Amino acid sequence: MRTALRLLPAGLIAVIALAGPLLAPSPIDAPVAAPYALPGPGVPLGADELGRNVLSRVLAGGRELLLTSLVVACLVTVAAALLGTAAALRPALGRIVERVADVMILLPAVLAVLLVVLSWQGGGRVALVTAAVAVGLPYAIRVVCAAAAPIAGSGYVEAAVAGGERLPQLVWREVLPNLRATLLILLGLRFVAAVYVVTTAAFLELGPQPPAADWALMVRENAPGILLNPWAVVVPSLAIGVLALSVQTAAEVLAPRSGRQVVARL
Amino acid sequence: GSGPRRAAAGDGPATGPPRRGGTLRVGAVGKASAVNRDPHGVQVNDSDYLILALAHDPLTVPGHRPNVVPRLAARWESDDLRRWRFTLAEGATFHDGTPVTGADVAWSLRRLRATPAGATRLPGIDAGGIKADGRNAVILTSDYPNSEVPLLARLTTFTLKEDTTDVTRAPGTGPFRLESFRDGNARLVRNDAWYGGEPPLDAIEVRMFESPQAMTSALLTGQIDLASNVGPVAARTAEGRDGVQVIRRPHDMAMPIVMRTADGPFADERVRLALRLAVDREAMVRQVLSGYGTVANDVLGTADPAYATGLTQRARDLARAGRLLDEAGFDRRGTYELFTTEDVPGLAESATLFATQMRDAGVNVKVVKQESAVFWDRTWLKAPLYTTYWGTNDSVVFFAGKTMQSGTAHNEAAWKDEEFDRAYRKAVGATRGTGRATALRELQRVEYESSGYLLWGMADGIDLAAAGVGGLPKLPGYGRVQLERSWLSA
Amino acid sequence: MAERLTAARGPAAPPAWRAGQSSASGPSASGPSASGPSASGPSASGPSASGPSPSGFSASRPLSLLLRGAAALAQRAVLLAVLLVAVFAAMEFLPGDAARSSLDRGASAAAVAARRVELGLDQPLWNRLLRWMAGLPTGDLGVTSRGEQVAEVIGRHFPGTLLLGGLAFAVTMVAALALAVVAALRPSSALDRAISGTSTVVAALPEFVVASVLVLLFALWADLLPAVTVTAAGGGPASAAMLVLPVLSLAVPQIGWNARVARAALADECTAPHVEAAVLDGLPPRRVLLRHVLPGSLPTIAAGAATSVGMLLGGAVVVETIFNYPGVGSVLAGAVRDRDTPLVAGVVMVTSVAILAVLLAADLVRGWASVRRP
Amino acid sequence: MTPAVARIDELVLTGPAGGVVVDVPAVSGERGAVVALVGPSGAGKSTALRSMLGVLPDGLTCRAGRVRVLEHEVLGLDPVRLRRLRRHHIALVDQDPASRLNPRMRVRHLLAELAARPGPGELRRLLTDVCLPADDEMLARRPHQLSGGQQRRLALARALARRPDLLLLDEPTAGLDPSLGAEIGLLVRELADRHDMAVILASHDGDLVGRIADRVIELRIPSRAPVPSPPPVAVPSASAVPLPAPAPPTIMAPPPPVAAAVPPPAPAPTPAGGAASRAGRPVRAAARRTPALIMRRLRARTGRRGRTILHDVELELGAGAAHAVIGPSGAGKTTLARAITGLHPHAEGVVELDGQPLPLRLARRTGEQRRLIQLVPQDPLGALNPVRTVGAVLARPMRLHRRVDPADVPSRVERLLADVALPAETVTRLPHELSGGQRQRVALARALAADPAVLVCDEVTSALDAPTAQALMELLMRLREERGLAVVLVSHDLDLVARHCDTACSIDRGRISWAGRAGAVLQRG
Ligand SMILES: Nc1ncnc2c1ncn2[C@@H]1O[C@H](COP(=O)(O)OP(=O)(O)OP(=O)(O)O)[C@@H](O)[C@H]1O
Ligand SMILES: Nc1ncnc2c1ncn2[C@@H]1O[C@H](COP(=O)(O)OP(=O)(O)OP(=O)(O)O)[C@@H](O)[C@H]1O
Ligand SMILES: [Mg+2]
Ligand SMILES: [Mg+2]
Ligand code: NI
Repeated sequence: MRTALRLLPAGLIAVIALAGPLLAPSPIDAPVAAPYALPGPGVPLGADELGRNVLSRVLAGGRELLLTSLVVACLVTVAAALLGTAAALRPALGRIVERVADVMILLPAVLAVLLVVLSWQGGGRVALVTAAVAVGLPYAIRVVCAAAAPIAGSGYVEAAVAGGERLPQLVWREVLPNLRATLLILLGLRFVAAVYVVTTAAFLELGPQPPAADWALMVRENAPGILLNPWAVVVPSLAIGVLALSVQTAAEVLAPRSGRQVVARL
Repeated sequence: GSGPRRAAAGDGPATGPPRRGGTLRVGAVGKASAVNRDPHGVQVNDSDYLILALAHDPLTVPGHRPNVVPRLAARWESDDLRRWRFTLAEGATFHDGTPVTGADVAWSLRRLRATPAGATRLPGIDAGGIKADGRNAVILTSDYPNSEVPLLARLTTFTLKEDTTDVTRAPGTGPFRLESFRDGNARLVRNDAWYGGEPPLDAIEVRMFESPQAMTSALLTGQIDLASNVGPVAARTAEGRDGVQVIRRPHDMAMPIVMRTADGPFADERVRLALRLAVDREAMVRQVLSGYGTVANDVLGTADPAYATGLTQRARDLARAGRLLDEAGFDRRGTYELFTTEDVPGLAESATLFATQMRDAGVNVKVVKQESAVFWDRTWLKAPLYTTYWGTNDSVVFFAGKTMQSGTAHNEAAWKDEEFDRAYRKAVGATRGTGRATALRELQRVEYESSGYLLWGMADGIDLAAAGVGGLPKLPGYGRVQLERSWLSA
Repeated sequence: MAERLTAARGPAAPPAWRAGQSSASGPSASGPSASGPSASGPSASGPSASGPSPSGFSASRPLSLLLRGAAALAQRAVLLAVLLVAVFAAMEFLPGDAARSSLDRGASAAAVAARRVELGLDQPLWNRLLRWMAGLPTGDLGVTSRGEQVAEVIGRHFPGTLLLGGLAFAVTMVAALALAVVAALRPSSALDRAISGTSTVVAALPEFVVASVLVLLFALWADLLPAVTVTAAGGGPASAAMLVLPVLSLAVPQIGWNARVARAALADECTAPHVEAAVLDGLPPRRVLLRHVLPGSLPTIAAGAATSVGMLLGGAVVVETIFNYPGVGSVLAGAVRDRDTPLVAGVVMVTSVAILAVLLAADLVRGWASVRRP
Repeated sequence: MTPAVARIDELVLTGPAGGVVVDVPAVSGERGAVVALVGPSGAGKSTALRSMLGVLPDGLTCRAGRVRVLEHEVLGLDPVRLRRLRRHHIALVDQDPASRLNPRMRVRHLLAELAARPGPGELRRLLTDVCLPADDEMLARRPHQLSGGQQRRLALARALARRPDLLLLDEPTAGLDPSLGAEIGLLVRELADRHDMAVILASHDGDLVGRIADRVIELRIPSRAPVPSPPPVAVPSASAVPLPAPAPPTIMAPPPPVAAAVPPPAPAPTPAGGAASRAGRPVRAAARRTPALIMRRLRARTGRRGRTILHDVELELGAGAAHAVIGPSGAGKTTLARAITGLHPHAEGVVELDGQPLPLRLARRTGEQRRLIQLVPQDPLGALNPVRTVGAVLARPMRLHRRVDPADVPSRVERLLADVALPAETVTRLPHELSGGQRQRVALARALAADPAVLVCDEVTSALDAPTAQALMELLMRLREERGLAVVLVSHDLDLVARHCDTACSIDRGRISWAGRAGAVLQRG
């Protein structure tokens, strides 16, 4: 019951994101008011750069973003969790993984996204997802690696090694379950970061193309008019934030509770 | 529609006689990575051009009517439209006091001609065709009769001393003298000895801004006095604020849609006409430009005194557009990509709205936004449907020669039309008079009927200024840099 | 109660707690002697009771540290080289080239070709790369497509970014740690939830939204702070107040991100038995947090911080543009747009060095905090 | 009589299912008195001690609980006062000190942060009190650079550092050799006598309890949770060892304060001779074959260029044989055990298993080689993954090494639990929900689940009461007989060693100082 309650906001935002296009009061690409008109009758959130209904576009703009970013976030988190812990367990492998990751951290995101998406002509969403994963992975690996290092040195991992466990089992059974909090946060943050990359791609004219409504794209397109109609920027931004928040809560609620809790209040 | 209200009533331009003195802080857009201080180089940055234009003089400058007025060249004449003689202004000197000679001008023009884009800047004029004529004149010889040579001498015909090596520190001839320069920001002080008469301002400080938004914020918080070319969104933001004037310079920018005529889905003249009839020009101006613009009629060069006002203004006629498409056998099931880029504000938006409007005519247009470098490399001059823009509103003939006559390298729509070419040749080859007027009318009629351009409107140039600034330029395009008569009230 | 204790065992109490017992041998043949040698040095020599121990691990320490440092540096240099090769290749991949973008759009094909030759773009990639790299040791980073010395361009712009990024980084770390610690002190309280929620949402806000809102609030409405940066004659911002908004815009999303990471790392570490022990020992919460929880979660926090540096420098591109801040971020954006490979590579190189330094620091923190078994 | 510093009037905890898990009888401790809690493993000794700090195991519900410490009702005391109480007046030395010492802090800081007057002199005094060398090198070490016994003593020193009014000791002598245990006993007695502390300790070390306790309180496992008796083992005499009959809480008469003068009560009825004769058979059986495990010139260092902590140790062990390793704390027993298992990274020498040379680095050993030698580590809490249930922990080696038909795994797990005398419901527990002795047995069961050829036990009975320890030994005996399991038993419990092992060696400062028949260890003193 309490679980259901905590999941409610996440469910709600997911429903809005997925079914939003059906709820939109007016078509997403037809101008209905002056550009950047302030909220008024018929346009509760005002109008965007072309005078289109911000509410309609907000309702319509979550689906693609939600799905793309979710896929990216999950891929990055899972891959980083596996690679990062493996790296922590096997110093030799770890050095290679970390050095590769380091190189990629140094590469500015803009350049990385450009490279992947432009060299993969016609890759579309897949190319974007690939780029986002490539950009996000090194960061995530570093965090996981750092978090896993103390556990890799713990007595129970040693015992498992002595018991004959191989790397995959060590990763999967011994280390990962102990990184629950860090991994869940990572998932949420990777989601946010994925949104970021999608926005960056939009910045490079590589992401969703107009007139598609997309929260990330809206934030960017309407930025010049933020002083005229702040809602056109703030609402999609908040939608992204709330979405990230609910992804996070959902992950926390749904993931199995295990392990000892914080034993005593500090 | 909801047209823009006029500039805030209480804060009109400063009135009264020009006052001498004061330092004007001007903002201009520019990228730190693209700063270029060579007067004959490629000026991507507004800020660089502004600085150069204040410190150096071109031979001629844009005007209202006529659209070419004297500057360093006091007058010009030609008998055959091939051999043009430009006489320099009386008393023109460099900032170091030495007089400007015909040799200096000729050397500078040859230097300009030798740059990679020289051939398009001075079309038809070879280095050999540039000669000093006495102490204070220069002669330009064109390969063909060209009445537009004075017009070509606008903008970048900056004069340096003969055999200058360090162009960034070379003295100019302009109304202001460069005092300091750093990273695109400059301070210029009055040139008391300027041949055009002493400018009222003591000094001008040019500040480079990465984006129009930053520039607008700076103006609104009083960090600068003049923000040049900020765009309609900034204008609306500034409207109604105390102490800010909004200056509109009509016919500043053309953002036509190019339909490829040589081949592809738009090769049929009827299809092109259909699209021109399907677009809702009023809505485009209202939504894309926030009303800061005027409806146009598919002919480029709207600010030209010779612009054909006689042609009927096209308006939306979906029924006729549909009929035309049917006649042409246009495939309405196909999806047509409209390429665009975000180089200038409003360009991508115009494409988006255009695509929406085309749906009403049953044409599926899909907007593809491209990064600037990709756009210019892959799309421009090649794609069947794309947006383009021309920032300086030059003359009808200029556009015809540069982008439409069959021989030009920059024929954006790959348009070839015998009739048009003939009219063009007649127009450039004709001296002022009725022959030229008829040719120009003919040229614009053909362009109106069958060129590859869909010009739905013209964007206003918009500057913001603090209330106390007077004498600001009103001309479109690069006319905005003429700050030598501006002044500050106390 | 403590007072009473102190009184009872005041200076009057015998100084040695186990008075008289330490010398008693009694039945304990192995008492002190059993533990004595275990502490003595490399001794095969016998039961030397105590004294300084010239054991291996303390003697060669400085030298091995130095060697390790050198090795780490060399490794980083190789990384950097790999990256630069990647950047060169990446730029090659992109459509368009510097020749075209440094010319008017009207330039003819012949002019473009001539310009390509002039910029050396007609040379194969490897040639250009090697030539560029050969100049590195002398500090020659090549020439931009507009003919300026890359090193000069960067020299003019990088200090600004370093200042901006450094300040933002400092603000980020202080704020994020403070928030995480405050939240961790009261786990699953309303405050904890509020901090976690806000930081997630804030982390999702793009810099330019934060920047625009800040400008709106503090510059346009309240008129407290300058909206944009005006460059002083020296090249830096004209006043310190001009730094406030850019630093905040950069830091706010990163604070959100780091607060989350730090909070999670603290939560994971809080489950460790030794933390429980510290709590049961009655140590003050702050001490438990700082001495027992934080060191264990420091590697994760440091990793988060290290990744933040990359994002801060990335965010600088946007923030510098919005605030017109004179920095290298806007140069990079323009250079990518113009396909100006030497400039891009140069900027990437200096930012990489900055990032690498922080990554190295993060690695050191991890090495320090990791517990290696004997 | 002085008023009680601490008293538990009642403490009844119930499990999730509602059954009573812990039922602590009345306990009280006064200044100057040493009170001992005894009872079988899992009876609630540790729980009782921890309750005096105001903590109850999470997952259990408190049905009735009244615990007063220094005029404070500690259960539900407000956090600030509770903290102050813990900081200044109560100190607990936990049962598994290894995991409870911050691995990133040096001895110096571990002591100083709790010391009432943290000066260098005080720190040294503390170390001397617990028989640790009081030199700078020791102060600069981190917990993982200490042996198990040293860690325990460090934890004790930490507790003493704040000079508490109430000292709670959970198995203070577990893992310490007898003489050191006696030394610690003396220290505890003296703390009570001279410093007027109230000491409550939980211990299964009858010797210690007999010598120092003023009062003994026996806890028992609530009847709801009967401990399965170990299944009848093949050796007939083994079944004769009865499990302790639950006895009512007894308060014994306080023994005279000079504890050392009292002869230790004989803990087990079995005569030592019987054990020797039983142990005789496997030795003879093994002698015919090549020895299962051979070690030659085994050396170990603390680091690649570190100090040598094992010098040329030699060992030979036949299949089915049991070899004991004894020696003072910090001698190198654990290091030896770990080196055999391949866990000590800086070891050199020769190890052979069944005539095959065995790499000394674990990474070079094959899965099968790893299975064949299993270690039960000294710190069971640290060696059990905090998020995996007992059931999962035990089932894993069976599945991993495919020694058991997958369908049979659950039943085998159940059998294994019964073997080590743990109730079947333990399968769903997590490590921190177990008592110290239960954890130790889980760790043993895990090692056995792999069906090894050589079992290396590092202090496996240190947290167990004598009958349970006895039962475990019987189990090992049975396995030695049935499967030819060879056992290396690191222990300080000389009785146990004498009764259950064939041969023994003593390690001192990293060298074998003595080797011979196990029966002889008692005579050696
Ligand atoms: N990394 C290390 N650095 C320094 N000394 C170490 C290190 N590891 C172990 N030692 C020392 O090596 C000695 C042997 O340790 P070991 O754990 O083998 O002792 P033990 O015989 O098992 O003692 P106990 O009975 O107390 O468990 C101890 O004196 C210990 O302090
Ligand atoms: N969180 C928990 N959930 C369920 N049962 C628990 C929990 N914590 C402890 N127990 C159970 O409570 C009982 C008492 O545990 P406690 O640790 O007090 O035993 P003990 O007397 O110290 O035993 P030992 O001598 O083995 O250390 C055990 O049966 C244990 O399994
Ligand atoms: Mg216990
Ligand atoms: Mg040991
Ligand atoms: Ni007190």
